[in-house]
Amino acid sequence: MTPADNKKFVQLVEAAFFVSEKPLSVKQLKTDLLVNYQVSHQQIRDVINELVIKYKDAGVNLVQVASGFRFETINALSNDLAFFIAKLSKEKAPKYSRALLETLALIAYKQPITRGEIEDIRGVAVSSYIMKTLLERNWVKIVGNKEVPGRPSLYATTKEFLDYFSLTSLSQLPELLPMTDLGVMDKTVAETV
Amino acid sequence: MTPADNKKFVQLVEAAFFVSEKPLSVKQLKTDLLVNYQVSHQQIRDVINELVIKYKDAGVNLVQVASGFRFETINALSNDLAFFIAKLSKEKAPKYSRALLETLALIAYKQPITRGEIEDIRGVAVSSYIMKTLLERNWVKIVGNKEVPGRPSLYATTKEFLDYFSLTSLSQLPELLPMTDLGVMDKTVAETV
Amino acid sequence: MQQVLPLALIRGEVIVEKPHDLFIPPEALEVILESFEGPLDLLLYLIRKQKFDILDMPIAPIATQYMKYIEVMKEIKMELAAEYLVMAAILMEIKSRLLLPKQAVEEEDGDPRAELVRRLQEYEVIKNAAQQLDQIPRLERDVFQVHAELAEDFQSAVFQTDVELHELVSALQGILKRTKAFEHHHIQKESLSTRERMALILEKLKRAATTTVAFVEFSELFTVNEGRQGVVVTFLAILELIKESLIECVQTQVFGQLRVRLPQ
Repeated sequence: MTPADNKKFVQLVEAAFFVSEKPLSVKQLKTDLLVNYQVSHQQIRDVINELVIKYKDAGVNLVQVASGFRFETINALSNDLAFFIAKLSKEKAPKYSRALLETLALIAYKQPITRGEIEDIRGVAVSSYIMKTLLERNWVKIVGNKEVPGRPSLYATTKEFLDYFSLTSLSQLPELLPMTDLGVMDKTVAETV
Repeated sequence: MTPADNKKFVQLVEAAFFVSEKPLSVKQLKTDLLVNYQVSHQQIRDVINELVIKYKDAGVNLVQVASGFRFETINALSNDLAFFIAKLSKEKAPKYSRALLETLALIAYKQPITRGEIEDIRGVAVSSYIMKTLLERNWVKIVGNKEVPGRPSLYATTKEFLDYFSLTSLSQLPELLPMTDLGVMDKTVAETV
Repeated sequence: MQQVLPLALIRGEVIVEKPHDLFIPPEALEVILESFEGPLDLLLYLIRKQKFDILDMPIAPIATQYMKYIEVMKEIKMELAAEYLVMAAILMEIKSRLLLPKQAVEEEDGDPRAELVRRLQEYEVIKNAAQQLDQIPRLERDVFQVHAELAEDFQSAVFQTDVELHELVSALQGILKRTKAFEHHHIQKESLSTRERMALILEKLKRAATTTVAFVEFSELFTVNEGRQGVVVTFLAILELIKESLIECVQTQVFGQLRVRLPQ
């Protein structure tokens, strides 16, 4: 192999590791990447070793795992990268649905409240997913059971909920306008009068 | 910064480029990755330059595109890697029709432009499928409405379009060829005379 | 630079010949429509490759020919075929005007072919631009995005979706508008502190329920250093809880301590 050929061979193996979603074995490199090149398994192993050494001090290392070799970030950077990735994915974090916000608002303002009561007020079923999200987020907790048939759980907000919204107590939640001020009652009152 | 700190700083930026799915800008590196480090924009730019040089001869290069920098495989390996990726994923690179490329070229060179204007120049209707593909791929976006009857949408290209074609700005697009003489006029004029 | 028109098979048999004018054999129409991006593209091809002369075009046969297309169009891409018809009409108009005495032509806005030629030139520029765009190295075809895996011990941090307080309030106001459940519930700050206290008391009783005692002394529910207001809030909370049958208040002996527990 000429030096130029050898350089391209190394570059190709290096690039292949970077584009592959999965670890690559020597055998796989030979059949899927280098099928048109006259290279032996040993030559491929030599190139891999060369790359392992080349990346020894880099932010990513070429490491061997069960099914072959792959590039992975070095352990020393894990904390910084965890923060970075969370930041990147945050931009993708979905907004909470209206149903979730309404459920949370009802728990905050009407606690302790059962899921059935929330459903009665909202007029629609509350999905288990919403309750799960709110519980996982530690914004609501179960504080007991209502002594009615089925003994449904009673939900209330947590200290974390207050902390998140920078409140010291629930009484700091904005006061809600009475119905009349929302213009809904006005009409009916006027009609009654 | 101590040499040890500096080494980690370089490694961190290097690793961040390898784990990010999108190009990263200096600003983004500062706010999302290095927020806890006392580094200036200039220091980040220096590290990027250092990495660009480090990878100059590798199978992957750190290159600048419209929305920042990213590692990509070198052009010289395109055939081998396209073959390799097709083998791994059983998927071929998407091929775009002439109709789509002409529509995209019109939006790129004549932006902002309406669909009607595209149709006038191409002499055929632009299929909704093409517009949908271009919008879904985030290569074009609607930037406003033209103040003519019907207020048609005005289309322009996006940063993602430039990123996809490894361009940093529209000015890097190939220059348009001058209009050529079609020979139609001369001949007939001569005949008429 | 010019793309060579692919000679095509129709239904596996017929080889389509390169068109020599704007006629297209009806049986080849579909193939032609696929080979060219439209009448401008076809015209450009004819001018470049076949030395097509707009002036030499015979009118009558074209008219007959194009009528046949209408039949074919019923089955295939009608819209696109219609554009070829429009182009044929334009060409015929140009030709008919050129056949008129020169003076009559000049009364109009110059050479009738100028507009068509301008359009053809403009289209050719874009056609070339598209070809060049196709040559630029691009992701997924020429260069590929790279990535490395995260270290084995990597533990992801999670950022949660942000919610603003006003979103919560407007969510509740949305419910208020929809339902009359709150008609008589003007939610006030005082009632909110009561409700908060209700939740706290319930939690306390729930903890007690897991012990052998199962109840809490009435007095234990009060925190004296909260002051009078705190005591009132607690008292209101207990009353509300009893009213809603969420707790029970029991007295085991006359004048004995009041005890509070969850309903048994």
